[in-house]
Amino acid sequence: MSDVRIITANSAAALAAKLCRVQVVSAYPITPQTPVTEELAELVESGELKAEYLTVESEHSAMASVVAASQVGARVFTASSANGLLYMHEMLHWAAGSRTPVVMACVNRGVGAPWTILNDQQDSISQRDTGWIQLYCKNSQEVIDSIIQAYKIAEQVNIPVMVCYDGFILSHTTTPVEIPSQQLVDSYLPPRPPVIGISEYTHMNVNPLILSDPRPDVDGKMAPGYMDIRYRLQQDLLSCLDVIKLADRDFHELFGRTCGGVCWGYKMTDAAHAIVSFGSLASECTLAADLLRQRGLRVGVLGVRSYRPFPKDDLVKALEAVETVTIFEKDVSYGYEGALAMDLKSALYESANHPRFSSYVAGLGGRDVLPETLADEAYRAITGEVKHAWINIKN
Amino acid sequence: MKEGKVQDFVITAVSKPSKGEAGKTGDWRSQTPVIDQDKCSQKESCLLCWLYCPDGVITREFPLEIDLEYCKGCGICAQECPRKAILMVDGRDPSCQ
Amino acid sequence: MATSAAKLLPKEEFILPGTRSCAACGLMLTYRHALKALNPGKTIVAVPASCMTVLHGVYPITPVKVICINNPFGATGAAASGIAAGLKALGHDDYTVLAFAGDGGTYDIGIQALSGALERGANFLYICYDNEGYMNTGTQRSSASPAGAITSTTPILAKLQHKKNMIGIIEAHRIPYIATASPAFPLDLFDKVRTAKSVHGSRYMEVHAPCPPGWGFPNKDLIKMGKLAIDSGIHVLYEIKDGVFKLTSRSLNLAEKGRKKSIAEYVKGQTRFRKINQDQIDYLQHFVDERWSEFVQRHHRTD
Amino acid sequence: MSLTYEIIWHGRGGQGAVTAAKIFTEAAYLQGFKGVSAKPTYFSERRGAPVSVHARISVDPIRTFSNVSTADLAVVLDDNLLQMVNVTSSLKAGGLLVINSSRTPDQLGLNGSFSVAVSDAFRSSEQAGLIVEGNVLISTSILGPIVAASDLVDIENVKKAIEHKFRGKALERNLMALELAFRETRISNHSILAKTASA
Repeated sequence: MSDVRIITANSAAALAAKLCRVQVVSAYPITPQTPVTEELAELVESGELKAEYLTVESEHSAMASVVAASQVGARVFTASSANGLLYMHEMLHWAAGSRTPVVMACVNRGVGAPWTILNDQQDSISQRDTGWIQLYCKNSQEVIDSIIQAYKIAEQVNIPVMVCYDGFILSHTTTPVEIPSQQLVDSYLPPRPPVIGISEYTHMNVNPLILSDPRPDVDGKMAPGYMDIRYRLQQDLLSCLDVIKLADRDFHELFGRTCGGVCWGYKMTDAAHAIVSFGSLASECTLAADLLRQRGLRVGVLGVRSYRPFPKDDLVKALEAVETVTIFEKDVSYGYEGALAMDLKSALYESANHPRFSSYVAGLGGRDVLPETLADEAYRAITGEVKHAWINIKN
Repeated sequence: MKEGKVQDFVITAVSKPSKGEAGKTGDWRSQTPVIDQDKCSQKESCLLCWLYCPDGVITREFPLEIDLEYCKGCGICAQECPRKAILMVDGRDPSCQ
Repeated sequence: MATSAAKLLPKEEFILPGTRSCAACGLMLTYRHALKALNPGKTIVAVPASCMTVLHGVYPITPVKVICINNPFGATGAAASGIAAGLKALGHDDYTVLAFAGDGGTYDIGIQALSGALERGANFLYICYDNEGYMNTGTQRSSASPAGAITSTTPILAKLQHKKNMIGIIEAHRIPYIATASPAFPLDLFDKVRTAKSVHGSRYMEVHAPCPPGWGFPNKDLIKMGKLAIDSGIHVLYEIKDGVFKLTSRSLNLAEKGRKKSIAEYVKGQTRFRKINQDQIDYLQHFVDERWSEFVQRHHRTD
Repeated sequence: MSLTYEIIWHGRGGQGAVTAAKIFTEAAYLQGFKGVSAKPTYFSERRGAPVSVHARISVDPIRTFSNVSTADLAVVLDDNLLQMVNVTSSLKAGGLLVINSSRTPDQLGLNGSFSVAVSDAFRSSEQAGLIVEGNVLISTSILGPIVAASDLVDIENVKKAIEHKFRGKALERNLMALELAFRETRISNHSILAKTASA
């Protein structure tokens, strides 16, 4: 009954959208996301997927159109990368502020200038404060599974979800991916719940100008101000960590696979040293951990799947017994350090355990990262030589 | 979209219609239109004041009435009336006349 | 104008009194009659950040009895096409999607999204209310501002360039219906919106919407100014249905038997033209005359 | 990682290296390897420019997506590439080099502790009628010498993988091209020679 296909992550993403029976697809091509748009177009034109497909003229319009289609009740999908994602930036805020359950694949790519088409995670990390849920995939199986889960999550909490996976490294690499049956996906993901919309209210003004303070509505009841609505978004984002876990648990029950909920561990049970990372780099780190265990160090890997909302408590708990933490990430907050490193350090501030902390920026613009290199660098970090560095720099 | 529970929309801002959104905009007036019903054509063939009022505060039934609670006093009706049946008088209150 | 037809317009008002719009707002008069021509119970409006946002009121109350979806400034065309796609996907085929944006949101920041949507043949009616500047932010120059106009970003020299030929750009998309209108001629406006509503595919209308504070003329003169724009030929009323060009209403009368009024007369009553000199008036007059004769020729060509 | 077999494919844009690698990867999965991957490393798809694919075959699921630095098997889709790319420098000692060439292994002048398998995939495809718009397609014939010179994947599984990708006449031709190139393979085992030389 299991249908395993040897496909790329991009194919997995397109198939996931199809299995979720999306009703409106709108996308603009950009390397390395392009095959997603092509494969979905083929599915729509062949009639395999019954959906409206908008071949828009820009990413800004791609996001604007899926947000609008979502507002009238459709299940929508789009995908982008790098500068395309940045071109959406305004609309990403709008999507989250509108509380539309948009699901987007972000095929991670470095950001120009200078131009690179190759992978790092600067693009999605630059969008972390837009109010989106961000899930990072460590392999192509997680891409298909996470997109299916993303609709489940998004439509429960009315918050858009960005499913991030590494450009070329996953997007163009063929690996075995188990494709769930339509029947199983249907039983996991019911049709999108109805929204207040055209049949319930004939007249309404969505996302109007709003005051700072509450104002009485038509019936004299107080309606919230801007800050209150934004607070609600923050509260819902924080509490949806449980929704993400539950979506993965339900998925596991039905499909027999798990993405780890909000984070996952590899050989963490007895680990004295943790490597923390996300995306495919975290998968790479598991091999580095194996190498370090051969050297006699009890090393485990903690993979962050949900970066926003940030699973602070889960991460702190997973790290409560370790002596050192070493971060590897493919992004940097210019003028400081990696985004994950900053977030994790701030999370550990309130922890009873304060492990020694090292952070590395790796693999920007597609620079290859070998497990051996990660192991060597982690070894240096564990033995106390490094606090923060960029690896594989060739001056 | 036909059945099922309607979601709680306080998560995002959605307005519902009502008059007086900006309050009693009649307060904005510095001049007030007064209709001389004798001069008014009282014919359906005219209704230019109704047609041209941006705020739509003039009735379409004769004798015409202006909703002074909301009339912003722009004076278009008086300007466009072919019979000069509408007079703009100073102040917010027609009794100033 | 057939004033007797006023009674033919729906009596119901879809904009409830007490709005936030300026007194004597050309946009509001336009919107008031456009909504009458549509069926607001079966219409979804897409609006960018603009005077329309203000007109639609501050949360949680709106004075407008229609479904309105607000959008970022440059997104109107894309959002409207997204609404149309969503409605189609859900099987709601009895709705009209109306995009309603100003000249800034159409000529400038919104042109890409609009052009993309028109090229795709998105099923919506796009109405650009052209008040010839960024009025919502306080009268800055837009590419729709006329030559010779003082704006807050052309404060000393006045605008040196002519208005962009937006309709020319729209026409290049070969959409089935294009029309111009003016709130000073509400019945013509109403008829055109009605016609546009009945057409499937992308439809575009441009309404010349006088703005008393932005242009600098007394509130009471709104209609007068709107008419003067038509009579001087700086704005021309026409429609292009399936490529066939026709002058309409007052512009048609003007072409048949009237004499255009001078641009000097048009600019006289507006303080935005307070610094215009004779050379600039001639420059503008030449532009208007040339355009007008093109329109008249075109009208007769397709007669 | 010790159970992972690493492969680098060298070709030119448009020549079929990516397709060949994908088909072989699928065949390996059918063979029972749980972990298979093929990662094209071309920078942007331009016809004629050298491209490579980094592939892995493993009994366990693949966890690394990094480049293959030294391969167990290097496949060269065009012997002209031997002048442009230092193919042997990224080959493990005792590795296998598979080349599409009309020459014999000895004529190619390659020295090192590796085996060389050569087949004229170009001619095999031509004979099988795999010509589209004047281009001879070798993405399946190149798999012939790989199967012949290594014991990684049975030819039956390669055929099955090809059957997943092609139908009708195209399938027949691709299977024939594979068969022809498989039979034509000439193998020269340099590893023993090299070891003796270095000893």
